[in-house]
Amino acid sequence: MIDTLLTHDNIALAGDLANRIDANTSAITETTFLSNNLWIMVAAALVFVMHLGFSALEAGFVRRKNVVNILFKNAMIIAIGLLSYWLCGFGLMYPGEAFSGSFFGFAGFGLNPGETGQTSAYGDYTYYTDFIFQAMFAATCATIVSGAVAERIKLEAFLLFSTLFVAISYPITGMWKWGYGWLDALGFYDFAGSTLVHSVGGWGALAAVMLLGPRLGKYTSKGIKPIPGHSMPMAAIGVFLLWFGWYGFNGGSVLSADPAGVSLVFVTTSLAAAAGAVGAFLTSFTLFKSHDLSMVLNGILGGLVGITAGADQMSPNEAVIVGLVAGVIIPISVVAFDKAKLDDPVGATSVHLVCGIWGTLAVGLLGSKAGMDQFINQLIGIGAVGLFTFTFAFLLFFLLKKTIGIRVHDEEEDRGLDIIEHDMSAYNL
Amino acid sequence: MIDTLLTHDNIALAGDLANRIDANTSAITETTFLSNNLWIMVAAALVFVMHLGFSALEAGFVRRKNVVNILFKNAMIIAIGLLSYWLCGFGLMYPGEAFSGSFFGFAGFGLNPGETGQTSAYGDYTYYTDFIFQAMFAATCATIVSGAVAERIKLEAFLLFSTLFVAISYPITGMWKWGYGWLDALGFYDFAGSTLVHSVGGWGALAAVMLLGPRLGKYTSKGIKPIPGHSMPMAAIGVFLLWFGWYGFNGGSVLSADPAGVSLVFVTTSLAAAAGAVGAFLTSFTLFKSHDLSMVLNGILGGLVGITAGADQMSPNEAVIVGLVAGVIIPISVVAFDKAKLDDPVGATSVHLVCGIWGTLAVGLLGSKAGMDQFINQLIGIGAVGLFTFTFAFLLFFLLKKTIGIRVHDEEEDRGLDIIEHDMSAYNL
Amino acid sequence: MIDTLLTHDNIALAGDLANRIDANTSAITETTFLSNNLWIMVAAALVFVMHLGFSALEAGFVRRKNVVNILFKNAMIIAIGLLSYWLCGFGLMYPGEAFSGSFFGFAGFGLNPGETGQTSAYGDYTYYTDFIFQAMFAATCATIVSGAVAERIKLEAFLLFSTLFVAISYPITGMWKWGYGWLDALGFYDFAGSTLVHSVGGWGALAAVMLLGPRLGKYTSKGIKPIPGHSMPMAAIGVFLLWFGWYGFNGGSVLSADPAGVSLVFVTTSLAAAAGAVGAFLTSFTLFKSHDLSMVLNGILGGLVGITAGADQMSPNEAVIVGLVAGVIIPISVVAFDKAKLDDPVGATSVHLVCGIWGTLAVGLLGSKAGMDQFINQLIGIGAVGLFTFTFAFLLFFLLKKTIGIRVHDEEEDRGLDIIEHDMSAYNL
Amino acid sequence: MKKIEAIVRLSKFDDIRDALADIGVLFFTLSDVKGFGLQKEKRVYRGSTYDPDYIARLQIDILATDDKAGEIVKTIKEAGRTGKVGDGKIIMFDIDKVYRIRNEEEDKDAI
Amino acid sequence: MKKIEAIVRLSKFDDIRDALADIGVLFFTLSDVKGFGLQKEKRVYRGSTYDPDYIARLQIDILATDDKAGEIVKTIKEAGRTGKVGDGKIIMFDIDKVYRIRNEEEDKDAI
Amino acid sequence: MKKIEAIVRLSKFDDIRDALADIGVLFFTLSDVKGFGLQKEKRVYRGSTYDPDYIARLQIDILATDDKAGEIVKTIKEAGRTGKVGDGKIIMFDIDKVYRIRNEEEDKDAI
Ligand SMILES: Nc1ncnc2c1ncn2[C@@H]1O[C@H](COP(=O)(O)OP(=O)(O)O)[C@@H](O)[C@H]1O
Ligand SMILES: Nc1ncnc2c1ncn2[C@@H]1O[C@H](COP(=O)(O)OP(=O)(O)O)[C@@H](O)[C@H]1O
Ligand SMILES: Nc1ncnc2c1ncn2[C@@H]1O[C@H](COP(=O)(O)OP(=O)(O)O)[C@@H](O)[C@H]1O
Repeated sequence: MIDTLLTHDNIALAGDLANRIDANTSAITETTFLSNNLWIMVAAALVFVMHLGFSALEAGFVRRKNVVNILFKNAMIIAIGLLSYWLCGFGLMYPGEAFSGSFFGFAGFGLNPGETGQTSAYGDYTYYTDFIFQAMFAATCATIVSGAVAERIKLEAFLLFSTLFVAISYPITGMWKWGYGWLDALGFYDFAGSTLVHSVGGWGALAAVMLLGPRLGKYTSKGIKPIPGHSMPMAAIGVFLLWFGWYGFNGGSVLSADPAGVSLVFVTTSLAAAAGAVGAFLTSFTLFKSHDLSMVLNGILGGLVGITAGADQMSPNEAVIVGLVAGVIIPISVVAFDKAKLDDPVGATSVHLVCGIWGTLAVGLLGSKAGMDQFINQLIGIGAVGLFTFTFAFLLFFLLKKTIGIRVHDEEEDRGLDIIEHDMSAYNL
Repeated sequence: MIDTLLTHDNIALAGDLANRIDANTSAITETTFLSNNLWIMVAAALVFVMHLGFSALEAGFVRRKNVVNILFKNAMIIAIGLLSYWLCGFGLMYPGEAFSGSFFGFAGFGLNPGETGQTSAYGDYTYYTDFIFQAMFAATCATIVSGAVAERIKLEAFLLFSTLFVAISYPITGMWKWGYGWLDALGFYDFAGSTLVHSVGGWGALAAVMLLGPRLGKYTSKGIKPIPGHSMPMAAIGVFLLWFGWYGFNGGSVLSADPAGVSLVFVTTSLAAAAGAVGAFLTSFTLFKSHDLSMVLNGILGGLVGITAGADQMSPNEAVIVGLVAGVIIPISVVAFDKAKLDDPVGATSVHLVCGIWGTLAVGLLGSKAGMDQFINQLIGIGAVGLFTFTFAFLLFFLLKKTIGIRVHDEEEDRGLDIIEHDMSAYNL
Repeated sequence: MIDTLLTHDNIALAGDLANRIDANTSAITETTFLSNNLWIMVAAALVFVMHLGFSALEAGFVRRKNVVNILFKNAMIIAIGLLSYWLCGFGLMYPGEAFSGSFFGFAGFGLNPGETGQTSAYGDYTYYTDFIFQAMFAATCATIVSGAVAERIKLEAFLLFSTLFVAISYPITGMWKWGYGWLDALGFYDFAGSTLVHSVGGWGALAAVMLLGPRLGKYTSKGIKPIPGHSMPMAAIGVFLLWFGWYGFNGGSVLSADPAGVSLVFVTTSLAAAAGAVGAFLTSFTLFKSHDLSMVLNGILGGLVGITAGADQMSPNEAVIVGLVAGVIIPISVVAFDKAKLDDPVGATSVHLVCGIWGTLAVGLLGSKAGMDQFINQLIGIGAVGLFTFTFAFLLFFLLKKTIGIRVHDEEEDRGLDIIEHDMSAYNL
Repeated sequence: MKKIEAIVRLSKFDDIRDALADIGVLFFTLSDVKGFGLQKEKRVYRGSTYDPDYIARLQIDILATDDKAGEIVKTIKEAGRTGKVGDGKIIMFDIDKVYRIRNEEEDKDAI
Repeated sequence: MKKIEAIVRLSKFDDIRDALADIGVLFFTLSDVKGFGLQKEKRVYRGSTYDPDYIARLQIDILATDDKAGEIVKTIKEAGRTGKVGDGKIIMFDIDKVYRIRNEEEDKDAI
Repeated sequence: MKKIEAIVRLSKFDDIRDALADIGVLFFTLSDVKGFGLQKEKRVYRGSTYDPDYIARLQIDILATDDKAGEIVKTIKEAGRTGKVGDGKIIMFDIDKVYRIRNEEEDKDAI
């Protein structure tokens, strides 16, 4: 009887222990959730720094008379980017399971975490963390355009374009892959957005540059007349900050703080950037017999853009190759665009479009996903996203050109956008 | 008998299991503690970045001849802030339970983590984490003053003022709320310091500006003669860095890495900043027919200051409203201060004082705490802190004015503080 | 029988519970591992920011005509540093247990995480995290040299030197302590690298400065003619960023996110930096009757370098002393090097070498390790590392001097390295 | 020999340089100056509209032989003209001597 | 016609401009120059005290008719004077021709 | 009285200043100018090689009495010479009046 009692007690005790174990298990889930979520938030803040990086880089690469303008655009882009992503971008890009495999979907306006959005039931991070991390990405694609159209675009036209580009075009193609749309179903791979973010920005930049035409005096009868940026230190600071932010961009794209995953991404990202610098250094020295800082800076960015699609799929050695190739591409691409009289003051098309394409293709050539099938999927993804984005951007810019106009008058361009659009100078006594 | 033995074994086994469960439970506590603490440390580092942000913003908004001076002041402020907070500020602001609900308390000089301060027994973070996070905040209020008094204050007077302001005034009013003093008991709410940090800095700035008088040549018989800052890029970089740092300022003020809490704060902070930019953009364009970068930059800061009091209480939509209103306030307030001939080169009073008040009031109007009672509590808090701080700052500056003097001679002001106080120029060949 | 059954069930149940407890225990290990690893990765990103800090500081402290050159060098250094550390540096510095207590070892080229490198079996962080954190450190020592040799060194010579310095010299002496070599066995203590990183860079800088000679026109028959840096704001921004990055440099060197350990390090690091500012402020004002911003900035760095060796061993009060002394040392040391006609444009030898030595000695004088034995060990470590590094650097530079040459022609120096080596200017219209 | 000093618009500099090159004038000295004149610009800073008083301009200094001077003035006038207020001024005055530092050439030979 | 060149203190520029405006001289050209003269300044950088050799100054160039020139010089002298070493210099010399680029006005009409 | 304007190399300025000091000329005015001349420089930016058209130069303005002027010119020529294209030019012309702003000294006394 005593025994029986004891065993009954045992059962109760075991039940009690089981409850306590369950409590521990869910506490562990919560604490892992807390750490994962923390990393994605920190990563979001790092991606924010990229907007500062872009601002500094672009400001450094334009002339003194257009510096206020580029800063104004970049300050407004991040604001517009966040607000439009809050309004509809997030809903368009992540429409939910119902739209899996499709071309378009919409979860509705604004944010709606629902019952469980802010709990671990939502995933490795909260709904709001998800939103803010994605929102920081969104504005990036417009910032890329901003640099390419610098020094000649009308402010209103640019702001209108950016709003629609970030609010509509970017989330639609983003949904194709990251929102579980058709490209995802197909097997297209783009880890952190060589195509979905950088090439998208690059296509927008290309469309804009084609419709805008070059800056006055860039392509003369006597050949190309380079227009040096007004501050190399500012550009260099911008690139370092972009590199710093990229740890959040790529590292956060693991979508958890998984030690193996994130640390590999840190290594591949770092080595690709470093190799990009070396590739651009050697190539530009070979081609131009000069140690061109602007090329090395673009080479770093090229390496970063290049590794972005496969940062989690490459070994360190492969990352070095991806970066090196990107670095080699940069000087060649910059010169090629110039030959084609496509005037891009900051090299956004070379860095984001060309290296974005290279990086996306690299996933089919190197790393754990390499293979013919993957390569074809990568090509389809690049083509589809490119076609949609270029068409969208081209039509939108064309419409703006025919209506409000996209380019300032020659006289205004000559005087500089700072005085014309902002009635102020970047530098004063 | 065997049974009995078994059951006895069972009991032993159960005890063993229970011990192991307990070990797990406390290990979970430790690991959660580790993660929470990690976030607050990272947040402290981010708040540190704000000092760089302030330095760059203020340096950008003054003339070339006063740049070394403003940088010198800002470098010394963070040093003085940390040291004085170590010496007595922390003890004054967090005097301990014994002083709950009171107006004043003191835990003693220096740091004393005690037996348990560095363990999870202390809370979600260690004593030293607590100190360093709070210490980073403390210096902020003096930095705010630094911008407003730029280009004309005597260095010694300013350093003396800052030391006493950070060491005494700031922790006393801080204690009223965050140190569990009377305002906390009353129900006043100020999440991350719209009032306790930003308005405090703003009141100090106002007192100083009133006693100092405007810069030479600012208010002439022919009207206001604006004195443009010497470098808009530097100001813009400063604002982006402040925004970045604000993720630590507001995000860290959750005082844990709680995923739901911190991610909401990230979203409200981001959206308010973005809305602040848009609000200032639209208002300044409407009022002045110009795209004034300096207003958009101040608008971003206004939005950030505005959301600071209720960043954890607002929904994303409400955060947009708070930010938008702050952005609208900025241009109006800047002009109003100028009309009142209160010369504030960087707009510190508009950004930190006016938007600080707006943000604190907003907690009573919007968000989960909104209500008449709360609104009145907010008014009381704003009034009490304002009265104390303004009086303290005014008297201190008045004393300094009557003794060592607070303003450089006209000739020195004309020549610039860099040569006069530092025998050097900010820019050289 | 029922009882027996029950007890048998109990045993099964207990086994089940034990398994679930074990699962929890290892889940806890994983989540703690995840958080620790996260911190070291974030710390690595912060150390990366130091390279931006160095770039800005050094760019600010040179003349306009050499700004592109210094930026180019710094951009290449981080690239070279990461790549050479990947190629062989990591293998030389952490050769593995087999080489414990020895002077030299090599684990082989490239990275090899092995089976368990990316799991918690490796330690508190993954193999790749280990690599990237260490790799970020490695490039630092070359960056330190970069500032000291600025404005007159040949680009190729510098890049060659840096590659070999980072790939060979730095990891060998690093191995002596951090790779469990003979200095570690001896009891030498250097928490985050006052000696292993900063003094190493400083010795390299000293050797280079001795062989290079001063900049033209610095030491004239009429005395020292200071050559002011071209941009104090850039230098100040650099110092703030270095301070920010130091939270990763020192904080990450705890090698886990241990709350007590890291938070103490944050406090000691912050207070030492602050005290360094105050020490340099007071000393330079006493000596030169001037508020020299460049000294205060160096004072902050001196405080940071000083605390680096014992950041985890000092109490806050002791940290203040360490920083204060470092701050006092700076102006005296800068003047002494100038008297010795060792021309160091950025003060790298004073900041990194002298304060590095001071900080390493301080571990024997203050804090929990203080004592005669420790002091002697510290002296041995300083001497051994200094001897090896200085010899290595001196011989290498000497070899370069006799072969490709290390210094540009006087005319080229006069014209500036930007035009001579890079065919471009830092600032344009 | 004459010295010609022309205060011109920034935006017209390229045209002027090309026009000068066409008449064989490839050597001159340029400086940044601030012109206080009839032309005004609007500036807005922190809500206050103001006039910065001056406009950035370029000063072109050309040394010329007496016979060439007239043509140079004419060229600058034509290439630098927009017809709107603010086109600038040209002055001309006699100088005693011109020396080339590089060698011992003087006056006409040195120009 | 005369050209007047005045090297003045930065700090006196506003006074000079106002004084010139009072006598109807609203048009002139300004440039930043470095003055090497009697006045010295102290600089300290990284522990070494030195003299930067020069002081930043402004050069005001005014074209004037012969009858107006004297008044202009007098005005600048009065408004620019502090009485301390370093107030600067004014020179005046004859010029042959003044042209207005905007139209065909010359000499007196162009000033 | 004469005004001497010398356009010189940046790299030769220190030598010139020292040489001038040796002959007792301590006072002058310096400005940054851009020289368009024979000397060319190579620039590379983003893969395109180009010629920036001008070279940064310094203009030294010295007021001198007639008897001193020749010596000054000679000094600048000697100290400023490298013998390579681009050494620069010196011009000299008569001025009517020199005033010292600080007091009522004029002409020779004011130099
Ligand atoms: N009297 C003067 N003395 C010196 N410079 C003058 C004088 N008048 C005009 N200038 C210069 O010529 C520039 C153009 O003159 P402005 O009056 O604006 O128009 P316009 O050339 O059409 O007459 C001014 O900005 C100024 O630099
Ligand atoms: N001989 C000169 N030639 C050219 N400029 C001169 C000459 N003497 C003086 N100056 C200019 O006048 C400025 C003021 O002269 P300075 O000797 O300092 O005092 P003061 O005007 O009281 O005589 C100098 O900085 C310099 O720019
Ligand atoms: N005709 C001219 N008018 C004005 N400045 C001139 C003239 N010719 C030369 N210069 C100035 O003199 C500088 C040196 O002249 P340059 O032709 O390069 O070589 P060099 O002095 O050897 O003849 C030029 O950069 C320019 O500033």
